[in-house]
Amino acid sequence: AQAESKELTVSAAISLKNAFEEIGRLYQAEQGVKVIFNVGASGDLLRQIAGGAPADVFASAAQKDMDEADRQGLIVSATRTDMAVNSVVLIVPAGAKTSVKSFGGLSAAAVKRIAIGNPKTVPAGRYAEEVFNYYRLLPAIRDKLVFAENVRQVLDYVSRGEVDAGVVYATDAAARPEEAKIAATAPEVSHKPVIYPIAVVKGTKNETPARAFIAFVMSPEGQKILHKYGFRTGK
Amino acid sequence: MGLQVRLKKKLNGFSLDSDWETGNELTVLFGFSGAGKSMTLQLIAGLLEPDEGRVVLEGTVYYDSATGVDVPPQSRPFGYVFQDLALFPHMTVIGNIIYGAPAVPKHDKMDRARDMVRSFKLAGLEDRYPHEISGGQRQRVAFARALIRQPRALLLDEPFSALDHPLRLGMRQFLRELRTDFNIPVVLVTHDLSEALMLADTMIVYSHGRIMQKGAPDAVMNNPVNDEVKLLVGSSAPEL
Amino acid sequence: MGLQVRLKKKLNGFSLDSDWETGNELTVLFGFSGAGKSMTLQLIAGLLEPDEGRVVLEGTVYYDSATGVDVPPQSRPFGYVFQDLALFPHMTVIGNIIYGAPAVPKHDKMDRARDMVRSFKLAGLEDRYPHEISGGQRQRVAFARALIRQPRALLLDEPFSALDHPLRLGMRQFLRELRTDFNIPVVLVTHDLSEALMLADTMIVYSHGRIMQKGAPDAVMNNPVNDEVKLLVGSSAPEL
Amino acid sequence: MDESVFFSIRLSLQVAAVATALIVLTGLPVAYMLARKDFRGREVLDVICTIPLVLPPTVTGYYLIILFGRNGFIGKYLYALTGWSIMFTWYAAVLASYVVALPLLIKIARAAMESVDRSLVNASYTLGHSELSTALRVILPLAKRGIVAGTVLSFARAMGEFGATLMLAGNLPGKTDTMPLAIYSLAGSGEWSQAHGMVLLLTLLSGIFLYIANRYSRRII
Amino acid sequence: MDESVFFSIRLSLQVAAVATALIVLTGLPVAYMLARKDFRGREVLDVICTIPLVLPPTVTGYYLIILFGRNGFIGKYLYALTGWSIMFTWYAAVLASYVVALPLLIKIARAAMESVDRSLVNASYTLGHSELSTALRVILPLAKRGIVAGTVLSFARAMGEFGATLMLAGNLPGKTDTMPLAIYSLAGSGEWSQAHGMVLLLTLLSGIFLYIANRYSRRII
Ligand SMILES: Nc1ncnc2c1ncn2[C@@H]1O[C@H](COP(=O)(O)OP(=O)(O)OP(=O)(O)O)[C@@H](O)[C@H]1O
Ligand SMILES: Nc1ncnc2c1ncn2[C@@H]1O[C@H](COP(=O)(O)OP(=O)(O)OP(=O)(O)O)[C@@H](O)[C@H]1O
Ligand SMILES: [Mg+2]
Ligand SMILES: [Mg+2]
Repeated sequence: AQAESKELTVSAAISLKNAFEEIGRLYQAEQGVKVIFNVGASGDLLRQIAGGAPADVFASAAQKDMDEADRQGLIVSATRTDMAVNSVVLIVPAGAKTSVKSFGGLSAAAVKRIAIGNPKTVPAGRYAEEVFNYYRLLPAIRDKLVFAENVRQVLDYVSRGEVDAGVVYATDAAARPEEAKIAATAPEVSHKPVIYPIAVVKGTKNETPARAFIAFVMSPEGQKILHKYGFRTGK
Repeated sequence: MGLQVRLKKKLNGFSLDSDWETGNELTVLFGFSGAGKSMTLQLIAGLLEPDEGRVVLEGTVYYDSATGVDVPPQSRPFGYVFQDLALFPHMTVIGNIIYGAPAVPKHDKMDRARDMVRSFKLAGLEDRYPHEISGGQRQRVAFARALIRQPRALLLDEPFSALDHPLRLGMRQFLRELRTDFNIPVVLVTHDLSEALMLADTMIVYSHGRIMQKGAPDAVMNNPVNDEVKLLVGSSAPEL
Repeated sequence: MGLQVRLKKKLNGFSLDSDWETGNELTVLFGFSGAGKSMTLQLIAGLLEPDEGRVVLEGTVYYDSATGVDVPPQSRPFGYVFQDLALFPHMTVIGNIIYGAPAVPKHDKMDRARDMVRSFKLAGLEDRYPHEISGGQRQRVAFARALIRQPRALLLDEPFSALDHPLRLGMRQFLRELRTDFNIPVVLVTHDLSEALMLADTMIVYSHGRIMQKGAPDAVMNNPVNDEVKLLVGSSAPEL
Repeated sequence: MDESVFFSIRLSLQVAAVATALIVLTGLPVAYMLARKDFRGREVLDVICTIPLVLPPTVTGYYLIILFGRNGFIGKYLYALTGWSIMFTWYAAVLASYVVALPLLIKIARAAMESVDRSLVNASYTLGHSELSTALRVILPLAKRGIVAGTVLSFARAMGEFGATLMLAGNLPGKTDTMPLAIYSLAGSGEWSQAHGMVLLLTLLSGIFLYIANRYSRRII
Repeated sequence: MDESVFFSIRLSLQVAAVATALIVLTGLPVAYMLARKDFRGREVLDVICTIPLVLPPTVTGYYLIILFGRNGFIGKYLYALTGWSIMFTWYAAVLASYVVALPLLIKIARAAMESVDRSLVNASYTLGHSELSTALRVILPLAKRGIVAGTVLSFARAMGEFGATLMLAGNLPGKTDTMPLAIYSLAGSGEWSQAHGMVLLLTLLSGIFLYIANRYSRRII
């Protein structure tokens, strides 16, 4: 860890924060390059990069934003890799009286409010909609839906008992087990896979360490950490 | 009955100590600039709290440091014309005058205000704002505003200083009539000796916060108690 | 040379039309309340723009509607004592006085200010704020503030109205000395006839925005041109 | 114009207007107290009134949920008594805007009221006017420029309130999606041309409102 | 205390202080113009100055990127000339706070300056003081309460600025993560107890600052 005082800036979806920070520490120890994480909503990160933000790596929570980055020529297409998969889960408040046990249970009259991400802006919201469609629930529950501006807000609503249920990622649910419990996990067929892509930002001066970072994330070591935080990895 | 005043107040090196009473007559406070005349009026009106003393009007105690009575200024029935007028800049002439009569019934207000406008020769200026009238006109508005609610005593701090001679004579006449009509105590601060001589029943001469002399105006004129008073009242005729 | 003034101004129903000149002497503007005296001074100082006219001091044109000259008030060398004083409430007595001398070199300022404090009998009040001094004291501060920069002409709007008699005499004396020392035009507005008689070289009588009469004070006194002027100057002796 | 856009406009104006009215009604007495009463803890109260300005609105929103949510400290009693919760209603948007914009009015009105000439207040008292009458007819009108500025800023802030509203009122299309929420949705989903349009609309609308407020307040002084 | 928390505190104070200083320096002249000059488009300028208050900060942030980003309308020339871009630097946080908090000072200072007694300004002129000298020594001090209130509000707003900062400055630990951003990161990753601690800290710190500002400004009037 000498000579190179280089810093690598990784713009990452906020749901990756904890896992990436651990990966970053290891990477730094091994490669001697300091990693700084710029966490936020994937869409905002994309807009920053489009505006010329000096990010080296972009890790998105959805293919859509990465596709858009690709389309605008903001990333080095060849470096784009799918690094992790998340699951979509239904959560309910830990001490909930209404016993929702499955997605189907959402149509029960006792369930008054269901929080999901805003499908327009939040990928998790789009997945939730797909799951509802899969179960043909949407017409029955449309009036119960509350749109949150990010997954974390859904989690807040559920853990404070302001809504009766919510749809989030498995990794989010894992962050607050005392307050929100998982009632059901959506089957893989019910929605498009929740894939987290990663790529090197075009024009970066740190392309070599950037590629190395991606490689490190994809290495067994990196994948193990992602797995530890609730992501599914491998094929 | 009248007005009894006993006041002590120390402020920033200046100390006021005065004690006098007056019936339903006109008392002129006369004295050097900075002698404590305006402060006396402020203490009577309740805008400044005395360190010690007593203010009684018509048997009603408005302030008494001994018993702890301290009626707030808004409940003291004095009509007060301030030396610096303090007209409300956001109200017209007529607005200022009407504002002086909060307790007067609505339908009376306008009549009285019109009377005031006539008495104080303010006709035509009703809808002007204070900054749109002359200094003497402003002074008359302040007087009218203080008078309209028919106060039970008048405190006048140099109310005629900015008036021309004929107007001043008219106002003095008006004040004399007022006194006979209303029969209330009037306290008038003035630096004009001829005014004092013409109007005062009693003249109280202030110097450095103390009362030097008190008496009928010609008594004071003819027998000043000391050189200070002599200096103050000594030269009433125009000198060249 | 002196001061030449020709001014026309219509404002809200009031119309001023005056035309006079004066040498390096003292001119008293005398007249009814609301006659246009203060407005004349404001027009001279450039605080109000005339509809038409000309202001010339010592040969320098400060305003001329014909040629479009209009020097802003901050560049006109008048010392102006306002009828309502306009002391700066956030400055002390000495601060107000010093503020009047922006162009005076630093080391001179303090000396001059101390002179002013002495001349105007304000010793001991230097660090008070305007609301902490008496009406007459405020008036003297305003005068001192206008004088400290040694203006090339003085505009005084009833500068002695709140002073006691001895002080007023002293101030008149001071003003006379000032005039001989500085040799500048002084325009004094007053309602006090004895003051006018004592001080004026020329007396200009205003009524309703017009000049009624102009001349030496005793000439005006003894030969008033009409009843109005007679009324105004008619009763100089104290009457009872 | 799209009906949902129209709804957002109406809702935004309604929320901002109601919040501003409440702010003026409750903020002026507080500002008056701060300006003219000498009580223990006055400056502390002032600081507390200013704090919502410092917190990121989302955080404010979170705390509002803790207070007023169905299971919140206050909200739970309300819910137990009435079966009603403010969450996800347009009242919540009003509450959020209120809390976030109130400091503006209070601080500005206080400063303006403190600048009113003491001698005019005294004059009013000696004319027999009560403290209330003096406050309403002398202090308030003379502090008007400040109060108008404070009201305008509060209204603008309420119009633009976003973070706390989002938390408390949710984003229920056709129920609680004020213009800022709608703009955020559009921008966040990359529908930039519509987002720009909406921003332009919000800007214009607020601009017109502010312009009228400026003009009007100038005339009545 | 955690070193990164310490960094956030220092950065927040630094950003808010610099932004507030710039706001006062540039805002006062604008407020003065608005208050005392009669020019075409005066009220329009006033409205424009208020607009950033109406927009959701994130949207303001988008627009700032469009203007000042490396590929932005202004930013691209800057980048071409100097090879430097403001994005992801702490200067960007200053810029964001500046834009978002500036309206507060301008509006409040304008109202305060307009309330200054015309006759005192005239008095200053007749004493030979230039317009600048009069502005600095008469108008400014007499409008002080309003200016202080505006400055305090701007500082508070700058301390709490989040949305626009996030867009323009990013959220880089040890570089641009002001306290509000740090709170966002903590809350976003579920570290609530730390987030609450940070909020408490931000509240306390701002409270102390505001308290001192209140006290101090009261004393020097
Ligand atoms: N707030 C204050 N703090 C300190 N001293 C004050 C204060 N108010 C007045 N004084 C002083 O008290 C004295 C009396 O003031 P007051 O206004 O009563 O005088 P006055 O007799 O009315 O004089 P004038 O005829 O000049 O109006 C003055 O010397 C003045 O300097
Ligand atoms: N801004 C204004 N708008 C309309 N009328 C005004 C304005 N200012 C003054 N006036 C009127 O002009 C006339 C002259 O006013 P000015 O102040 O010059 O009188 P003055 O001679 O100084 O009187 P005084 O002796 O009472 O001070 C008055 O009748 C007044 O009502
Ligand atoms: Mg006095
Ligand atoms: Mg006058």
